[in-house]
Amino acid sequence: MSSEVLVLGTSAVLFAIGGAGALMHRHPVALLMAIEVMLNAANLLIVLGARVHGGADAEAAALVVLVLSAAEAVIGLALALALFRRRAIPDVDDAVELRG
Amino acid sequence: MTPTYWAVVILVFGAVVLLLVVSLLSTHPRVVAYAGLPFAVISAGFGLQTPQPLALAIVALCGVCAIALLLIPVLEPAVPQHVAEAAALLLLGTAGAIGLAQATDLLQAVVGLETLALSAVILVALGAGDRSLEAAFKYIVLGAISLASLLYGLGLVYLGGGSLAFPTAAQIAASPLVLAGIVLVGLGIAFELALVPLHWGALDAYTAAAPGLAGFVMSASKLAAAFALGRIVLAAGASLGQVLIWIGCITIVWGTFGAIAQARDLRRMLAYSAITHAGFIGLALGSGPAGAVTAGFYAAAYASMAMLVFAGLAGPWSVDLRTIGRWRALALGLGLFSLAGIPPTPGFWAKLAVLVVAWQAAGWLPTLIAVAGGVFSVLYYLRPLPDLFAALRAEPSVAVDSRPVLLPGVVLATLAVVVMSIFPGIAWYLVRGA
Amino acid sequence: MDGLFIPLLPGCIVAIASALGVVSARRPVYAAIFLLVHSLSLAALFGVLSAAMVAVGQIVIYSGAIVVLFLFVVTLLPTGGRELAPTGARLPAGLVAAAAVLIALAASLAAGAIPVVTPGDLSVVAVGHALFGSLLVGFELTAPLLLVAIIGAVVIWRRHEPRTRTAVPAKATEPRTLVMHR
Amino acid sequence: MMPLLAWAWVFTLPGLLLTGLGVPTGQRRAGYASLLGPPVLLVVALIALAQGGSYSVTFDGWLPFLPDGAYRALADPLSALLLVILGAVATVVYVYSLGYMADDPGKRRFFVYLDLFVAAMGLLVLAGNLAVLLIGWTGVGISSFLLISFWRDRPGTLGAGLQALAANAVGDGALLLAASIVPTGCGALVNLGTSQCTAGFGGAEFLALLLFVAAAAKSAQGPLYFWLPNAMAGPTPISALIHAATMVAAGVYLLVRTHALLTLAPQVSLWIAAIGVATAIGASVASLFQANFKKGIAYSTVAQLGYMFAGVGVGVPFAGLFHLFTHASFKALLFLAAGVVIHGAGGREGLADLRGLGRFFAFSRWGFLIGSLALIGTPLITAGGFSKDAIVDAAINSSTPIVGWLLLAAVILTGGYIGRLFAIVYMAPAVDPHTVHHDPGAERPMNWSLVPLMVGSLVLGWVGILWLPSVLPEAIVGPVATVPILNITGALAFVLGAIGFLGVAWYVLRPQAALARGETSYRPDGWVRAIAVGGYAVSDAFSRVQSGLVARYAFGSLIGVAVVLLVRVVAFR
Repeated sequence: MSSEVLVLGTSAVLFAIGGAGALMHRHPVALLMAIEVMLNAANLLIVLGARVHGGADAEAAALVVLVLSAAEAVIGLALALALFRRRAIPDVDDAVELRG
Repeated sequence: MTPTYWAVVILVFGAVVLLLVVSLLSTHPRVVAYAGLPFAVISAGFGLQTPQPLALAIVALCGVCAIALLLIPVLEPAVPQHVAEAAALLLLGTAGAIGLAQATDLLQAVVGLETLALSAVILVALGAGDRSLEAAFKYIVLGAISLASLLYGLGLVYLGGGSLAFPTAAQIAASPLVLAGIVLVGLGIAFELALVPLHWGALDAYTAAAPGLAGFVMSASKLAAAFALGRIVLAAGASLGQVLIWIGCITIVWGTFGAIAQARDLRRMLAYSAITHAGFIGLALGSGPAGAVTAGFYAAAYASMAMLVFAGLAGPWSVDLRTIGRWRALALGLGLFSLAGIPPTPGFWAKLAVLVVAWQAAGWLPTLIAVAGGVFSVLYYLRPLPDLFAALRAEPSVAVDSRPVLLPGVVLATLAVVVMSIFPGIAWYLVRGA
Repeated sequence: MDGLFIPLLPGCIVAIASALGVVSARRPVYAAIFLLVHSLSLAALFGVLSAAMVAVGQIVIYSGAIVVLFLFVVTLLPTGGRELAPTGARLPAGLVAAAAVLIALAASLAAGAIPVVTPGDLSVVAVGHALFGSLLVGFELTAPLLLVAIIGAVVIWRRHEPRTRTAVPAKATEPRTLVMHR
Repeated sequence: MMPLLAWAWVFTLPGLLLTGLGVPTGQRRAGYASLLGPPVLLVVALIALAQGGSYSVTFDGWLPFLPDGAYRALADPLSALLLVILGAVATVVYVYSLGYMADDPGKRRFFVYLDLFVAAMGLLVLAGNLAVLLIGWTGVGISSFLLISFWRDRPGTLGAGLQALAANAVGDGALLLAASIVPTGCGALVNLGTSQCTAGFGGAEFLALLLFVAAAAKSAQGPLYFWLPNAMAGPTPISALIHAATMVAAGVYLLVRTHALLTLAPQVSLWIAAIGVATAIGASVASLFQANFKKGIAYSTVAQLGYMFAGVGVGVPFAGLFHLFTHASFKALLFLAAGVVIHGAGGREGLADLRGLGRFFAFSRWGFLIGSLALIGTPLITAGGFSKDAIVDAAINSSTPIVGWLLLAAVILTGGYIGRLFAIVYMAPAVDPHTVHHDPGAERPMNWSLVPLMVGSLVLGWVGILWLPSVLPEAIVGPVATVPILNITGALAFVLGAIGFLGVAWYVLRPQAALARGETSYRPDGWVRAIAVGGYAVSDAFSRVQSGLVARYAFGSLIGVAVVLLVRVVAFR
C-alpha cells in the first residue's frame, strides 16, 4: 500500500465518519463539529492532490477551503444558538415544526 | 476586466455602501430598497454586454435581486432593525451567484456557491418567528453536507486529473477518480437546484422564508446552479448527463406528488413546486449539448414567475387567501398560471423547450415523465384560483391593507412575466444568440 | 510502502481516532477537544505531505480560530453542554450511512490508480502565485463570502430587536400557513 | 373578410376588459359590454365563409426553441365554419345568460369567463400550427374549469372542475408531446400529413395517435369520458356552449383539420372509429340510468361525439364535421330548454324534483321536443336526420361496415334516453307544481334565445347538404356529395329512434314506474374515484417522508449521494 492510498483511504473514512456523526448527534453544536470533520476530510484529499501533482493551485484551494469552513461554522453556530437559546438541553429533534 | 467582473464588483460595492450607512438606513425600508436598486440595475447593464449564455444569467440574477430589493419593506415587522443588512445580503448573494454561474474552474464555483448559499441561509433566517430559524438551520446543515461532498469531489477531480478546471470527457474516461469526483461535484451543485435526494433542506427553507426573500433564494440558486452545471455538463459530456436525466425525472415525480398532498398550505405547495421545476432543469441539463442552454432558459423563466408569485404573496401575513386584496390576487394568479405551465406564459414556453431537447437526447421515458409532471401540475396550482377570484371580488374593507409600498416590486415582476410571455425570444437570444 | 508511509501512518490513525471521538462524544465539550486533536493531526499530515502553508493555516485558522470558537460556544451554553442520549434508530442509521458512503466511494475509486507523484514547487511563493494568478477570481470572492458571514452572525443573533427610535416595539407576527379552501 | 377573420380571437377581449373593469356598473347591466363580441364574430365568420379563400398570419421566430416556432394563424373555410358555429351559439348563450344569471352575484365574473372562453376557442380554431393550437387548447380547458367550478361554494363543483382538468391534462400532454417531437420545420397543422413531417419517431401512426389522444380527452371519448357528465356542475348556459356545442367538438375539429395525417395512419383511424362506436353505445346506455336531468343530456353529448369520431375514423371527415355543425344547434337547444326548467325550479336538477315541471314552460317544452326529434334523426324536417345519416352511410360504405350497422342500431338507444328525459320532465303529471316560480323578466331573454336554435335544429340539415360542400375544401368534403337526401338506412334509423322514444316514454309514464334513483351529484365514481384516492394516498406518503427531522434529512442526503455514485459506477460504466 502506497502512502497516497493510505491518505486517500483515511480521507474516505473521515468523510464517512463525519457523515455518520451529522445524523447521530442530537446536540446542534456537536452536529456542526461532525460536519467540520467532513470538510476536513475533503481538505486532506485536496492536499493529497497537491502533493501528487505538485500543484500549488490545489494547495491554494485548500487554504480557501479553510475560509469556507470558517464561514460555514460561524453561521451554523449563530443559527444553532439562536434557534435553541431557550432550551436547557438543545435537541435537533425538537425542530420539527416544518414538515409534511 | 470583463463586464462579468464589473457586474460582480458593482454588486459588492453596493453592499459595502449600504453597510457603511447601515445605521442611517436601517429604519427606512423604502430608502433601503431604492438605495440598493441602482447597483442591481447597473450590474444588469454590464450583464447585457457579456457573451451569450452568461448574459441571461446575469440579467436574470440582477432582475431577481432588483425585485427582491423592492420587496424589502415586507421584512419590517419581522426584523425592524436590519432591513439594510438584508439588502446588502441580497446584493452579495447575487454577486456570489454570478460568480458561480460564470465559474470556469471548480474553486471559483465552490466559493461563489458558498457565498450564495450562506446569504440564502441568512435571508431565510430573517423571516418571522422560530420557523424561519429552524428552516435556516436545516438548510445550512444539509448545505454543509452537500458542500463537503462538493469539496470531496473537487479533491478527487484534482487527484485524478491534476487540474481545477472542469474536467473534459476525455479526462473522465481516463480516470475513475475524476468520474467519481465530477459526480460528487454535480451533486453538490444539485443541492442548490434542490434536486432529489438533496432537496430536504431547501424545501423547508422555501416554506419558511419571508415571501420576497423566498423568491430570491429559490430563483437565484436555481439560476446560478443551472448555468454552472450547464458548463460542467458541457465539458463532461454524457457521463454526467445520464445521471442528471434520471435524477431530474425522480425529482419531477417526487415534487409533483408532494405538491398534490399540500391541499391547504400554499407556501408548502410552492416549495414542492420549486422541487418539481428543479427536476425540469435537471432533465434539461442532462439532455445533450443543447440542454445546457435550455436549462438556463428554464431557470430564467422560473425566476420570473417565482418572483411574481412571491411578490403577490409579499405583504402582511393573513391566514385566508380570500382577503389578500385585488392586486396581489391578480399577480398571484398570473404567477400560478405561469408556474402551472399554462400557455402562453413563460412557464409553458420553458417547459416546451425542455421537452424538445429531452425528446431528442433523453429518450421517450424521461420525456413522458416530464410531460405527465407538467400537465398534472394544474391540479395543484389551480386549486387556489377560486379563492383568488373571491379576493378580486372582496370589498376593500374585507381585504387587508395591500401595502402600496410593495407595488413597484409587483409591477416589475409582472412586467418580467408579461414580456417573457409575449416575447420569449428575448430571453432565448440572451442565452443562445440569434 | 514508500518513504512517507511510516510518518503518515500515526497521523492517519490519530485523525481517524479523534474523528471517532468527535462523533461519539456525549458532551460537546469533549467533542470540541477531539476536534482540536483532529485538527492538529491533520496539520501534521499536511506537513508531512509537504503542504507547509496549509499546515500553518490549519493550526492558525482552524485550530486557533474555528475550534476555539466551538469551544467558546460550548462553554457559553446554559448547561455547559450536555447531549441527550441517542434515540434507538440513530446508531444503526449512522452505521448504515457511513457504510453506504464508504462502499460507494470504494466502488468508484477501486478501479482508479492514483497518478504517479510528480514533484512540483509547493513553496509559499508558488501558492501565492496561484492565489493571485489563476485562482484570483475565486480567491477574491472569499471577500464577499466573509462579509456575508460577518453580517449573518450579527443579524441572526439580533434579528428580533425592536426598533429603538420608536416607542412601541413592532409586533413580529408569527406566520402560520396560508390557507386555501378545499 | 378572411384577413379580419384571422384575428377573430381578439373580438371578445374588449368585452372581457370592460366587463372585468366593471363597465357598465350595476348588477342588471353587468355583462352588457360583452354582448357585442359574439355577434361580430358570427357576422365576420359568415361573410368570410361565403366569400371563401384563405389567409394566414405568420410571425417567424416567435418561439425559437421549437421545431416550428412561428406564430401561425390560418383562416380558411373550415375555421370559418367552426367560428360561425361558435359565434352563433355564443350569441344565443350570452343573451340567455342575461336571464339565467340575472340574480347571480357572480354575473360579471361569469361574462368575463365566457369572453375568455370564446377568445381561447377562437384561437384554437384559427391556430395554424401546434404551438398556437396549444394555447387555445389549454385556454379552453382552463375556462372550462373556471366555469364548472363557477359556483365554488356548492359541494362538488371544485371536484368536478378538477376532474375536467385532469382529463384534459392527458390530452394537453399528448398535444405537448406532439408539438415537441415533430421534426424541425414542422408543426403547421396543414402540413402534418407530409412525408417530411411524419419522419420522426413512430412515423405518422405515432403522431396521429398523439392527436387522437388529445382529441379523445377534449371530446370525452373512450375511457376519458368521465369528466363531461360531471362538468354539468357548472351553470346550464355553460353546459350548452362549452360542454355541448363548441369546446367538446374541438377534438373532432382537430381530427378533421389533420385528416391528411389520419389517412396515413389506418391503424389509428380504425381505433378512432372503434372508440367512437364503443363510446356512442356505452354513453347511450349510461344516459338511460341517470337521475340528474343535465347528466342525462351530457351522456347524450358523449354519445353523439362518438358518432362524429366514428365518422372521422371511417375516413369521411365531412360526415363528422356535418354532424358537429347540426349537433351544436340541437344540443345547445336541449340544454338551454332544460335550463329554463331548472331555473324555474330554483336550480334543482334531479329528475325526481323536476318531474312534470316542464309542462309549465311552453317554449322549453317545444324546444326540447324539436331538439329530441333532431337528435333521433327525423329525416327531412330536422337537421339531425341529415348529418347522422351521413355518418351511418359513410360507415356502412367504408371498409368496416360493422361500424355503420352498430351506429345504426344504437339509434334505438338514442331514442330511448331522450324519450325518457322528455317523458319525465315534460309529459308526466307534475309532482308539486307549487315549486315552480315564473320570473318573466329573467325568462324573456331565455325563451327568445331558444327560437334561433329551434330554427337551426330544423333547417341546418338543408344548409349543410346544399351549401357546405360548395364552400369547404375538396379534401374534406370528399365523396359525401353523392349521399341521397333520404334513403333506406336513414328511414330505418328514424324508425328505430321513434320506437325507442315512444317505448321508453310509455314505460316511464306508467303510473307505477319507479324513477331512477341514482347519484344526482357530481362526485367521481368507479375507477376515476379509485385513481383519485390512490393518487392522494401516494401523495400523502411522499409528504410524510418529509418528517422534519434534520437527522433523517442528513441520512437521506448521504444515502442519496452514495446511491447516485454507485449507480453511476455500476450502471453507466
